[in-house]
Amino acid sequence: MINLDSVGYSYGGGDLLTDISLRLAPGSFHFLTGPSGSGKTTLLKLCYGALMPTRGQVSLFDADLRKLDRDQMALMRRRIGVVHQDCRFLDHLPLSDNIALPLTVSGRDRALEAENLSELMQWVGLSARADALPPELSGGERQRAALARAVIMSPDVIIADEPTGNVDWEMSQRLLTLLIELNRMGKAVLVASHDLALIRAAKSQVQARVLRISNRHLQLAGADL
Amino acid sequence: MINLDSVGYSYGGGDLLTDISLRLAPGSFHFLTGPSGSGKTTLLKLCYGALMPTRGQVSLFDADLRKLDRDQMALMRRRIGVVHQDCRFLDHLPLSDNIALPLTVSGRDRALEAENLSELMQWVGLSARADALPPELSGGERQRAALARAVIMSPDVIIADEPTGNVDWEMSQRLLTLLIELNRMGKAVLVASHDLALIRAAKSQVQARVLRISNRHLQLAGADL
Amino acid sequence: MSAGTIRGFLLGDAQAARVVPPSGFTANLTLFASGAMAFLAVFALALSLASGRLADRWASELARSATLRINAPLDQRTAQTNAALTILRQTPGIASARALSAEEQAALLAPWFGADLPVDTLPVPQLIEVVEDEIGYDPAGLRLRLSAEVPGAILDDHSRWRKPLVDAATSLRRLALVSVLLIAGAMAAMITLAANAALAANRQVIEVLRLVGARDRYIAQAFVRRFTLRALIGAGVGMVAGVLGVALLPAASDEGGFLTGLGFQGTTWLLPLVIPPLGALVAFLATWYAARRRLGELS
Amino acid sequence: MSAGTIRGFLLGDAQAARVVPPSGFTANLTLFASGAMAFLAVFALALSLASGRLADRWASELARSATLRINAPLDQRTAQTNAALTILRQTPGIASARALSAEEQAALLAPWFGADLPVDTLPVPQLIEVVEDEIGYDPAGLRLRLSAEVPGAILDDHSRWRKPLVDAATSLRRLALVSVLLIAGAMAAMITLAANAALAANRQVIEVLRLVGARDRYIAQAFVRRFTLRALIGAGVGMVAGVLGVALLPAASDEGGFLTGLGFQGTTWLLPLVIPPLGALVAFLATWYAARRRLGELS
Ligand SMILES: Nc1ncnc2c1ncn2[C@@H]1O[C@H](COP(=O)(O)OP(=O)(O)OP(=O)(O)O)[C@@H](O)[C@H]1O
Ligand SMILES: Nc1ncnc2c1ncn2[C@@H]1O[C@H](COP(=O)(O)OP(=O)(O)OP(=O)(O)O)[C@@H](O)[C@H]1O
Ligand SMILES: [Mg+2]
Ligand SMILES: [Mg+2]
Repeated sequence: MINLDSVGYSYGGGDLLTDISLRLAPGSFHFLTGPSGSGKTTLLKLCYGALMPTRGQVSLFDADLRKLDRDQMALMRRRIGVVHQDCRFLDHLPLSDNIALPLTVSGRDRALEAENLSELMQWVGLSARADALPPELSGGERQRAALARAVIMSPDVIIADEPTGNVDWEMSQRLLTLLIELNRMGKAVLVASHDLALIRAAKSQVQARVLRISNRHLQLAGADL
Repeated sequence: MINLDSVGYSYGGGDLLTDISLRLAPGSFHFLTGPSGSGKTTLLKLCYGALMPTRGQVSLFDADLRKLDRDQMALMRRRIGVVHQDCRFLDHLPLSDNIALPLTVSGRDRALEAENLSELMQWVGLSARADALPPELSGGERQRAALARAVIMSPDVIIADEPTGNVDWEMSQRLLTLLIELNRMGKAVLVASHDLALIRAAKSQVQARVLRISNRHLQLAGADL
Repeated sequence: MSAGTIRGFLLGDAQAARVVPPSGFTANLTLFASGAMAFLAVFALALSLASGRLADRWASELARSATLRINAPLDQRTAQTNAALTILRQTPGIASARALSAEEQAALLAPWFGADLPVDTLPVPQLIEVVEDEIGYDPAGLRLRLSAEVPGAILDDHSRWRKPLVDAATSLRRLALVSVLLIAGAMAAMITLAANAALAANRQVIEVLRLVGARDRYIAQAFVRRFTLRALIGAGVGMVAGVLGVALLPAASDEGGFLTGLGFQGTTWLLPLVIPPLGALVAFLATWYAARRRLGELS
Repeated sequence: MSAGTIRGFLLGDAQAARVVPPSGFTANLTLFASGAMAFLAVFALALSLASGRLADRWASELARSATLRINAPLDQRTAQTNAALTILRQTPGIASARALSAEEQAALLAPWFGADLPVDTLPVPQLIEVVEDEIGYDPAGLRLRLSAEVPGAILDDHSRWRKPLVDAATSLRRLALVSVLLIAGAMAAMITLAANAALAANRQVIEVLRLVGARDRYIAQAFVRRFTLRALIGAGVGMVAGVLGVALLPAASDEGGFLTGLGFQGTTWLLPLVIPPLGALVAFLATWYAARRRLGELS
């Protein structure tokens, strides 16, 4: 559904990424690792169209990214659930409204999804905080909320940047289970993470490919993962 | 140097923390763990005076927190290096100016500390990014910069909230080494972290106490850590 | 903007409005700026109308300003008067000329000699009232011609001293109109800047909305509506306050008839009603422009 | 604020100034708002000065407005004139009274009868010029007394029609002064709001500075200085533009001598120079207040 074809990217200085090819097919599960500053977040942004590649071609759902206008781009975004590394929210709306925001902006009736929403909040352990404002949340609570917001629309692709950086081991297992379940429903999942233990745990439950950015190229990680 | 005496805290609802006593003596090294949302960040904020306890007493450098006016509070802050969970910077100043900010606001001559600054940036692996603006940094780079800013003044106490949540294993070892080195110089160090591997690694190098927030109380963690 | 956009804007979308933080200082700023500007605009408008009336009145008094005086022995007076009237009627720039009757002359002299003056027995000159047209005549040329043909005629255009008054009133009106334009411009600029400040302050809101797939139009609309409503309310309050202020000004009494009051008169009281919708329109365009530009900037 | 604070503020601290983001829309807003307000203030000031001069001039013309006319046979004229003068000098509210000489009367009548009028041979009444003092006299009472003692006297205070003019000019001046105050108030409010908006937008900056141990004064000063400088520059530019605008206004010619020009005259040209420092002072106080309050709010 998302295709990167010999993509290169540079923020202006030297090249950060070169000759990257990646295919996120329905039902695929990818992990992305690499040292800090190697370009993981950058690669994810290329995948969901927040950055334009300086070389190569990116296609979202068989449409060339370059040919999409802003409105089409917005519609594409609704089919991709994204968890940002620095989770951002609308600070004036309570948590439940924030998690339901993708429904709101796409004009869906929230009442119809109410059950879905409360079930999801239960799963990520935020039911008790539904009325809290985002600035009142702890770091881990924010990450869980960001993940919940990313999956509420049941998007075709889920892209998550360090979704477990601030949560404890037990909670990271719960979040992983959520992602695996969605993956089994046929969604494509791409997760950037430093947490090798989490990746190992995932590999025991699902057929996941682990990619590694090294020296500006994308490689399959070694057998130790 | 920092003393919490049967401290309790509540954000308005039920009590979040009760009857917490903690003493950060010179040369001490503490880790703080606990599930997400248990109150780790809250406890750290009580330690550096960003929150007033609802019960009990906090004293910073032998002064009662309640009796400090805002100016005295600012002076206390200069003796405590803090790494926030969500690292914030002045987005319009280059990274090197941001790391040197504590020197600037305390009126110290930056030229005298230039060598110190460049050595520190080298250690956290940010020399190449010295002129970048904070929004151009990767998640891990921000965390390292926040730690560098916290220690630049060589403060008496260092308090860090998840300083390694977004960096890879190798880099987290480097950051740990920095903290251990400062601890050996007599600074008190308090680190909140989910990363059990990191805590185990630390315990092999330094005499660290591992605390755990559980059921609103502070306990010494079990022998497995 | 399509008709659909406008309809959507007017009908509104409660959900869309909520995604933008409700208050903040830029909100107060917008309210206040449009209020203050509307208030000042009402005053400037009042001044402009009053000076316009003033200029009109002075101009119309100027229109019947010149007098021709025929100083001649009684037996030649009628002949010279007729000759002068003929010349005047031929002179370009003169709308009409009319010899005053004995009664009119007596009335004019009454302040000096009382009402019972025997005009006929005195060597009182015959007066001719000269009414200029819009273009006006050339007094020097007329005097030359009169001195040749009507030796006893003396042209007295002393009332021309009112001309500078009319000029002054006209320039006062121009000043007031310039002020109205300046105020409207200042309001537009301030609302644009306030909208931009709000958009800049809500950068995170915009990013979040983008991330979850909101269209540009959806985001822009939420801001535009809020600013338009604020400008409308602010300008409405300012306008009402301004009108009250003008109404409370001490009205110049009409007895002089020379300078009219500074307030509004008759239907011109309705004129300030135009200000709030105009302010809202300005805010709408300013915010729409600012939002589209800013949304275009943020990738 | 101590003297030390002021010195520190004036001497400045390049480092401290840098910690606040340099630009942003609130900056432009402050510049523009103070510029526009200064511009309008110059106009309002000019209007106020001009209407003040107008009121003064009209008031002084009004001062020698009344005329007493003595219609009496030639032999009684001198006696009645003297009697009238005596009464007038005793009347409260009259500053002076003076009988016009024959030449003066002839000059006044010249427009009517030409310069060669034999005043002595005509039943021309004696005229007395009456100068009111500030309080003014009571015309009805005076008329009553005159009719008893000087039967031929007729009091003609027709020039009182100028009174509404003076009233109008005075209320114009009041309006202009009110506008100046309104404009100053609007400027203060807008700068306060802009400062608050800037402080709110820079919440993160304040938090970071707090975290690294900056004192409130240090933080406040960085904002205050920036806003004060912006207001000073904005008001300076607006003032210069306003003065140029006033200078370019078509001046009402002086020949009428009735309405003076709308611009400044003589040393009043220096008056607008007060506006920029005043604007800066307003900005200084507004930002200082806003910053202290906001810093107090954020724990
Ligand atoms: N907007 C930008 N302008 C310039 N350089 C940037 C920008 N964003 C990121 N960079 C740089 O590009 C490099 C890669 O950034 P990226 O965020 O992709 O790293 P990452 O692999 O996600 O790292 P981390 O694990 O620390 O999050 C970093 O060195 C970063 O400083
Ligand atoms: N300002 C606030 N107002 C109300 N509740 C708050 C506020 N800040 C935090 N909380 C709540 O207090 C609890 C503890 O928060 P805290 O940030 O201390 O947790 P934490 O242990 O640091 O969690 P994490 O590991 O996820 O960062 C959370 O449930 C959080 O939602
Ligand atoms: Mg990253
Ligand atoms: Mg925390």
